[in-house]
Amino acid sequence: MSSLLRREWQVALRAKGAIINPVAFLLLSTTLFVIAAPDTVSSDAAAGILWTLVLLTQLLALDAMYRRDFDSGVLEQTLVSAQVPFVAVLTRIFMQWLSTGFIMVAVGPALGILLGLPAEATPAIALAMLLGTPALSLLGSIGASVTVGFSRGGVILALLVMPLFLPTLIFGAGLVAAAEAGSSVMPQVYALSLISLVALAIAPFATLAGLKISLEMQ
Amino acid sequence: MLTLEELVCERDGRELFAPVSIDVRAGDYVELTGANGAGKSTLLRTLAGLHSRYSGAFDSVDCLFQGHRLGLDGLLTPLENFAWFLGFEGRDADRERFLDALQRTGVLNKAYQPCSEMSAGQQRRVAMARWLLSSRSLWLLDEPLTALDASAQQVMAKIIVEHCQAGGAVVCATHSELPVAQKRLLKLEATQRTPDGSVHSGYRDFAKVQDE
Amino acid sequence: MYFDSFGDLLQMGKHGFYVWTAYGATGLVLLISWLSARGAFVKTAQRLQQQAELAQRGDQSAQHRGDHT
Amino acid sequence: MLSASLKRLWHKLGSPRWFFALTESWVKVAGWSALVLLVWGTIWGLGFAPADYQQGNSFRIMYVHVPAAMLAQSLYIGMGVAGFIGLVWRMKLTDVAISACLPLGMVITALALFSGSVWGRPTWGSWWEWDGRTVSTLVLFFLYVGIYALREAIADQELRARASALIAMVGTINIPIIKYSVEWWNTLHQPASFGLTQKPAMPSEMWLPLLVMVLGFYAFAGFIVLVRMRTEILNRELGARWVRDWVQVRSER
Repeated sequence: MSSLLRREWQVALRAKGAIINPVAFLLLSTTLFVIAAPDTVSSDAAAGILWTLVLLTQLLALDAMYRRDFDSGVLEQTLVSAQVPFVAVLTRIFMQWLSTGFIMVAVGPALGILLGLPAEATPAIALAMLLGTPALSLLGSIGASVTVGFSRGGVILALLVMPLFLPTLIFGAGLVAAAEAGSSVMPQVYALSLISLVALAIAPFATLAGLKISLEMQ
Repeated sequence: MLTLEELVCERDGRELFAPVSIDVRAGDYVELTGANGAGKSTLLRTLAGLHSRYSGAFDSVDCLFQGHRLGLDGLLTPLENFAWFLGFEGRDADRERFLDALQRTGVLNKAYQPCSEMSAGQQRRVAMARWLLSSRSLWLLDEPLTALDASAQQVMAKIIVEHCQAGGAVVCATHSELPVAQKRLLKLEATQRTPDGSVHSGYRDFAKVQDE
Repeated sequence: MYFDSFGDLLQMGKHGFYVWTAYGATGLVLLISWLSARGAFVKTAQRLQQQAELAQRGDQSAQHRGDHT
Repeated sequence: MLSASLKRLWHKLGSPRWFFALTESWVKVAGWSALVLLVWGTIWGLGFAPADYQQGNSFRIMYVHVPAAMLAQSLYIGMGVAGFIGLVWRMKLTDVAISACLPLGMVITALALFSGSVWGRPTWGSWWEWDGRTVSTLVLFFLYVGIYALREAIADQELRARASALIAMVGTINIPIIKYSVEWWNTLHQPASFGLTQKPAMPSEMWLPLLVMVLGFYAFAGFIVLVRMRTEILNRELGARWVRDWVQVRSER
């Protein structure tokens, strides 16, 4: 387990792009949005926009999730040699979540301010990101594992995972909106956690099955 | 070490070669030959557990698989790759052994260089060094000679012979002969499956059972 | 019959257009699904029949050649 | 004794040849009953059912919209279950079932969306109403398109089977979650739109035609799926002798 994590950490440090690019894309798309629709700033649509952009950022990062290891043969070695490939998949999803989900706990509130959300809503945004993004990485990993074998899997990946992201989007944006309105956020918190837990239960097994299918494809 | 009974691999619904049965014992070096597309790679991938469409049976101890893709992370140095790989066997990194292995395969000077900055031949030598470090006794090698110069081929032959003498076993798919003294030849023949039988992998056609 | 005249059935009290559009679409969808499914089956059966005929012609010509030699 | 015969049935179901022979009669039964039920339901629903005192006659679209929406979801869940059986017991027939249900499911979902919006126009005054049901059906449509695109992208038959089985299963697990979250979302944004006469339960002469139409739709789906499965079996078992014998028998008839 530790050797897996160490390797992921070394790769993350060397290929900083995996961390910087998602955040850069998020900032860029927020700016475009505000320029295109200035009156959305500090409107009740802001929470929804913020979450939609986080979703799209996650989608972009997913395509590369297994691609590098697939092309280099590292994925092959993992499935052949690892006594417990399940752990390797879980480590990979965890690292992916760190660079595209967990980081949103910090970046999200900053974007909230950019979008004119009230300052007291920022803790709610951070909480929503913390509870919601694991489901994105977990469910997204299933889609990524099945489409990694395709040369142009991007669109299919989006088609497969976007419907699965919908519940997280609804309750994530709902939580922020509830915080803005000052009402209790607990129902959304429970819902987001439930979705992430269900995703945690099915994602590793489904991802492993997906990777086995993709590896057999070439 | 590895026994195959009437093993036939399938791809796109058709059978790749005539059923194969062999018993690989410790110390055996088996050279797997056959025309292009005869199914050598598919057979090795099946034995490694990466390919699931086959009929017949095989049982094997855990193996080390070396496919066309080397399985080296380009961003990491050979040492870091080895540390990661040995993690699967639950063994911790031992720098001295790593450096010895790299020296043995003639790429010691690349020990601290990311693999992506090496030539294909040098990367293969790094992969070869990894065989030495692995504790797996059964090696499945898929055309390991590609992109290797003459001296590297000599080194590989020596490594394989030593591994077999030490009680390991190697199944190597290759087009060009490997300079190894005693070897067992396994040639994949084209399938003579009678055209009428359709391919059912994984289940017996109940209707046929009734006819028998 | 709920409606007193056929005309009334068509009009359905100003909702006729929507109701008949929905039913028309349904009929169309069901019809197309049926035709395409049946068509695919018939096409496959025909392809198999042609294959059988080809195989037969192959056997017959083989017998002819067999008689001459 | 029972478990032995169940096991035999289970193996029988696994064999395309046995399935093909067995369904020869089922297809006719499903086809004719679908025709009868649909015609009867349509005449009854259109001509004889009383109008809804709030919506007037536009509610008659319900007799087409509700069965389509129900069938759309049942077909997807059916694919999910077939996917599960296919992955766990490695049965080839389950992929034949998925490939048979997919096109019909997509078209029926599209029909549900279209008839829903046509129904919405006279009732709520707009062609598209973003409420719980419409959004769930729309997402269901994307779930179908996802599997369709996935199957297009994989050349190998066995891998295509396993990949679509996996995604159908994951999708099916998520359907209740999506439905729940969309319903919850709906309560936030949707002022309680006056639906059908929910307060006093629908009088029997109103929902009986609906029952007939639902049965008709499901019989029709059974018919189409069986025809497509039989076609797919013939395509996949081209080489088998029993297919040649069947062609022989068919050409003599």
